[in-house]
Amino acid sequence: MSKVMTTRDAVARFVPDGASVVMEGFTHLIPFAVGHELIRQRRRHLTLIRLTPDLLFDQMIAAGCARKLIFSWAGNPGVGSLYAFRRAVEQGRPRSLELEEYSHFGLALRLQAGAANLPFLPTRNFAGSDLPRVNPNILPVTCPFTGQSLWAVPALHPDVAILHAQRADEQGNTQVWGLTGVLKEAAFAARCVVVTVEEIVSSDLIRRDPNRTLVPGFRVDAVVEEPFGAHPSYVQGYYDRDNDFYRRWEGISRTEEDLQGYLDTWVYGVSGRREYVERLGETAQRLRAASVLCEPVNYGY
Amino acid sequence: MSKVMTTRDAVARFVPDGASVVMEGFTHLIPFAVGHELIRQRRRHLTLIRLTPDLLFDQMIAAGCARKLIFSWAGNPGVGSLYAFRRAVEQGRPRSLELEEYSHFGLALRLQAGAANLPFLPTRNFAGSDLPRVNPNILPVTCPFTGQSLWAVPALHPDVAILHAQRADEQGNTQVWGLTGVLKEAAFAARCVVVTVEEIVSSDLIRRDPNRTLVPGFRVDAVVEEPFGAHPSYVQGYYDRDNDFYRRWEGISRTEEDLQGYLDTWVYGVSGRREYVERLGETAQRLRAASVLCEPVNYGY
Amino acid sequence: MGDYTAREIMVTAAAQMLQDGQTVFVGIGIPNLAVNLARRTRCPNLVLIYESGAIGARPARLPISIGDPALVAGADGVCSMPEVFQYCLQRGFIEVGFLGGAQIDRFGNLNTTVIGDYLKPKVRLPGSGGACEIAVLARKVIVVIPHSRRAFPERVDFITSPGFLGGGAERARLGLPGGGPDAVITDLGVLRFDQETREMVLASLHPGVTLDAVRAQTGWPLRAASPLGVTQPPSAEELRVLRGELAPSPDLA
Amino acid sequence: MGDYTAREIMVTAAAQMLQDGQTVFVGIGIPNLAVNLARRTRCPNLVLIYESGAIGARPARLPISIGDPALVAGADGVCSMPEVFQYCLQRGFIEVGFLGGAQIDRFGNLNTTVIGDYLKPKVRLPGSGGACEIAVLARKVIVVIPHSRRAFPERVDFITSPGFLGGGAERARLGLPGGGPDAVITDLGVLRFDQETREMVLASLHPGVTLDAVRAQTGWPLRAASPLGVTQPPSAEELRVLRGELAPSPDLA
Repeated sequence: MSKVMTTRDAVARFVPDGASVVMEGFTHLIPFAVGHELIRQRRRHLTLIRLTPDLLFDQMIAAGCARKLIFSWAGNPGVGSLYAFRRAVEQGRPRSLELEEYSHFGLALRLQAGAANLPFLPTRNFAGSDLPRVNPNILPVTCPFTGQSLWAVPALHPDVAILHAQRADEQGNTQVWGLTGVLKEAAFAARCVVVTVEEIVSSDLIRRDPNRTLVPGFRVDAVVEEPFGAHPSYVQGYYDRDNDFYRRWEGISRTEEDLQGYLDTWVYGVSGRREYVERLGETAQRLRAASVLCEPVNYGY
Repeated sequence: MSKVMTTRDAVARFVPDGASVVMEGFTHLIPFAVGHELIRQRRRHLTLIRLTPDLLFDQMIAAGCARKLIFSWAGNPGVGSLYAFRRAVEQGRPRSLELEEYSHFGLALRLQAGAANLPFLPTRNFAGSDLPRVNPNILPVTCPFTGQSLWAVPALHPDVAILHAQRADEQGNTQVWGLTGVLKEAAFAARCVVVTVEEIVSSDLIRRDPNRTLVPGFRVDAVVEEPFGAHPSYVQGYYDRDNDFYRRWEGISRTEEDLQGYLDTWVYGVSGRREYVERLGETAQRLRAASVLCEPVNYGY
Repeated sequence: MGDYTAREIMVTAAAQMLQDGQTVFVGIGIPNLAVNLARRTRCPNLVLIYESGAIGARPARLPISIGDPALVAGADGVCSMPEVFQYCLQRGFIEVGFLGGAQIDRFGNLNTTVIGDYLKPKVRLPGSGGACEIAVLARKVIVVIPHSRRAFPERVDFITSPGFLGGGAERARLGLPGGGPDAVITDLGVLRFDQETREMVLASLHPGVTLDAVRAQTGWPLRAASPLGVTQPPSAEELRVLRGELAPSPDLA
Repeated sequence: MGDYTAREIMVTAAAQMLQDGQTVFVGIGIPNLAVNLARRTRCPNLVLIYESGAIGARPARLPISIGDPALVAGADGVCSMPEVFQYCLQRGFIEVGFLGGAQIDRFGNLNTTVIGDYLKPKVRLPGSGGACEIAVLARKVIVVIPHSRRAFPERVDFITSPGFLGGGAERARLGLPGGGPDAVITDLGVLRFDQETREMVLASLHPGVTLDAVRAQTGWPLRAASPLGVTQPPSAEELRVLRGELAPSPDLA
């Protein structure tokens, strides 16, 4: 039961216009390859879900893919603004963007509630913040034991979760190390799951270290081998974050024209991730990870 | 800031009479070395907490350590009964035992609520079961979004969590592979944490594979190197479960005399785990794990 | 009966209820044998999930407990128990859950808690373990339990794991997410549940067993389907696997 | 000022508020520098926790983001984000959390969401990220923010991260678990909070800065402690580390 397919086919099959799509990875493992394919296939009216919209959603917003954004921090970390996001919110360009806003904890909890199939989860967060005032999805709940008032958020069940990972086997058993963010919660909360990986590996390799499996195969609908699929984000053990590109985005995204020029060259102007990586040329070489191996552990008994 | 000490000192310092003590490990990693030390130090009036009381609590109940048991499945898996537990419940011998009973999910959720410092957590479980009828700690809660009625359990904050693991460094950064059960939840729910390990290793070894760390050092109060500290339970990669002993327990525990004889020889009759392992002799050799190593992964960037 | 034991036909009858590719929550004892038999014969892509957290287990030896190290080595993955219960079971991903028990009643409610009064029990049983949540949350449940009048009372002393409760629509009315018991496999036959009343109905007799023999071991006037089937006996292949690879290991003999 | 920049004294003033062995929740920018400076000087046993899930991080290079791979390599451990927020922060294990913001008001409430009206913002800021939960749940909070009239209004446009709200006992009355803001470090001085009214009070001036200069950049009549202290300037050792190991890496120049 191989689930292997191309990014193009996975997007065509699992992400229709109007879908709600969670694309996770906290700084690490951001699924840019799939984001660019969504732009190329001119997907429209998407509800985009990410804790940190990042350059990925800035590009998708500029390309007109998004109707609504569910998020908790919209900036270019350590650099500045996401200008396409700001143009959409402040000026309605290229179109207006509906916002549904949480803190990281709040949005992570919505995904956790979704993964657990609970209609809500409680938190001690939010008291005193204006966030519940502007978001009707943050409501009070009373503890049945203590009578204490807490806040609650509802489950989130995106139509699709799109994740990038280090490796998976053909059945979709997906292994991740380094930061895991809310990847597991996103995968279990969603109705279907598309995983792109740096390498498709043998099931034997996966099964020799089952504790590294973050998402089991029964939860995965499509697996795509897409090396460098997270660039300009990073993959621990494979390549570093392209911090230089993140810094240059501040300039690129400032005007609609420059951003469009970027999309023309790097998204519409390539057929897929392989051509994108070729165009990156020696930048890709420069970002290659050093080898810092851990020690193997024994699973014998 | 080394936290290394002996089992004797850790028990003397962190487990007073009357304490509530969670000793976790689901089949895997059951902390028998500390359990035996608690018996030797004649701890009394403990509230013992485990999903599966297992032979460990059967011995502690027989030795008179327990006032109350919080649990979800009290049997000898695949073999039969825990007779000391049954004598206490059915005949009040050697003393009566207060029971507070959940399902695995319910008790795991109490520990998760404790770890998250929430007064309660909701679940779709329990509807139609008689468990809420006999346990006032399972109460209905209403979802503030859907109006749906669910069940809830309150947080559990044991005074001490006692865990066994494969390895830790001197600061208590504790790594586990194989089954992890509710070890993490128990560690974060408790007020203090005692960890025994097969090996105290260098911090460097730990830090070369940070994703294997289940409990970070800041959560740990005492670290003890106690090889074979989980026997007759098992440690993945170190030694197999002593299934033969589990089967023999059916006979040993059937009468108070035989059980007392066991305690005299194997608990009161040894000064600590080292002597216990010596007495095990070639059984310990027979249980040694085969070498089935995983592949190392790269943490470079 | 033929050239097999009552235990063996319970195992094969349970194994035959599985379909390849299903996600199955496995308990110890006969369910464990049944699922591992099915995986080695008709259903190589069965996903075995144990409440201990082993996901996609492929035990190289027959596990004596659901926390056996052989369930981890070679598995697809490992989850914490809160994740297994919430992300797998409560999320609705478990297609089949197996249960056993000391008592089952005519509406499929199971007791593994006490015989007698809860506060003054005649016999204290192990309790729920993961049974209550499997009964409430799995998409469907298969029960494996030897037939006896003591095990099949009109009403169980304690509902550890709800079946159809008082019958009819009561389970649905209480909003239990899972579908409830689908079949009960005993050493005498296979029972199903009436779609309306949710009462247990004998669906098939094991070869050589009579309806009267089953009724004599059942604590209420048991209905029987008509026509009443005969359970398919273990195949030679099934017996070969059961007595070979799945035989208890020497240290468990 | 002496032989250091305004940014450098902000970093060292923040670093000096930490005690060895504390568990600290770290953000990007100046807090990141301050914590890594403290770890390399007075506080080798500081436990650095990043909302990204890195626990006990020892970054070999200055991380540009809180999800940098250098935070994982060599760390004590890695958690998922739900675990960081629930098991670390909500559980009360974070002793010090750092926050910044676009605006802070006289009771230490912070805004990182919008300038102007929420639905028709003049400037759309990034939003909360982890700030709201740090403000609510950390045992104490240290704020680092450059001083300007725009950044220090009488009232913030939006309370992303609650400080003492309307002042007095309001924070305690609402049941916020964390202790709230303990200090505010700006490029002009260090401010603390009155234990009764919870109003921000100037505690020390950076060397060479006047009280009038601070008041001119503050949007309400700012009270000053008496005697008014002088912030300890960066030491030679601190400057050496800041300009050496903690200088931005070449690709960030």
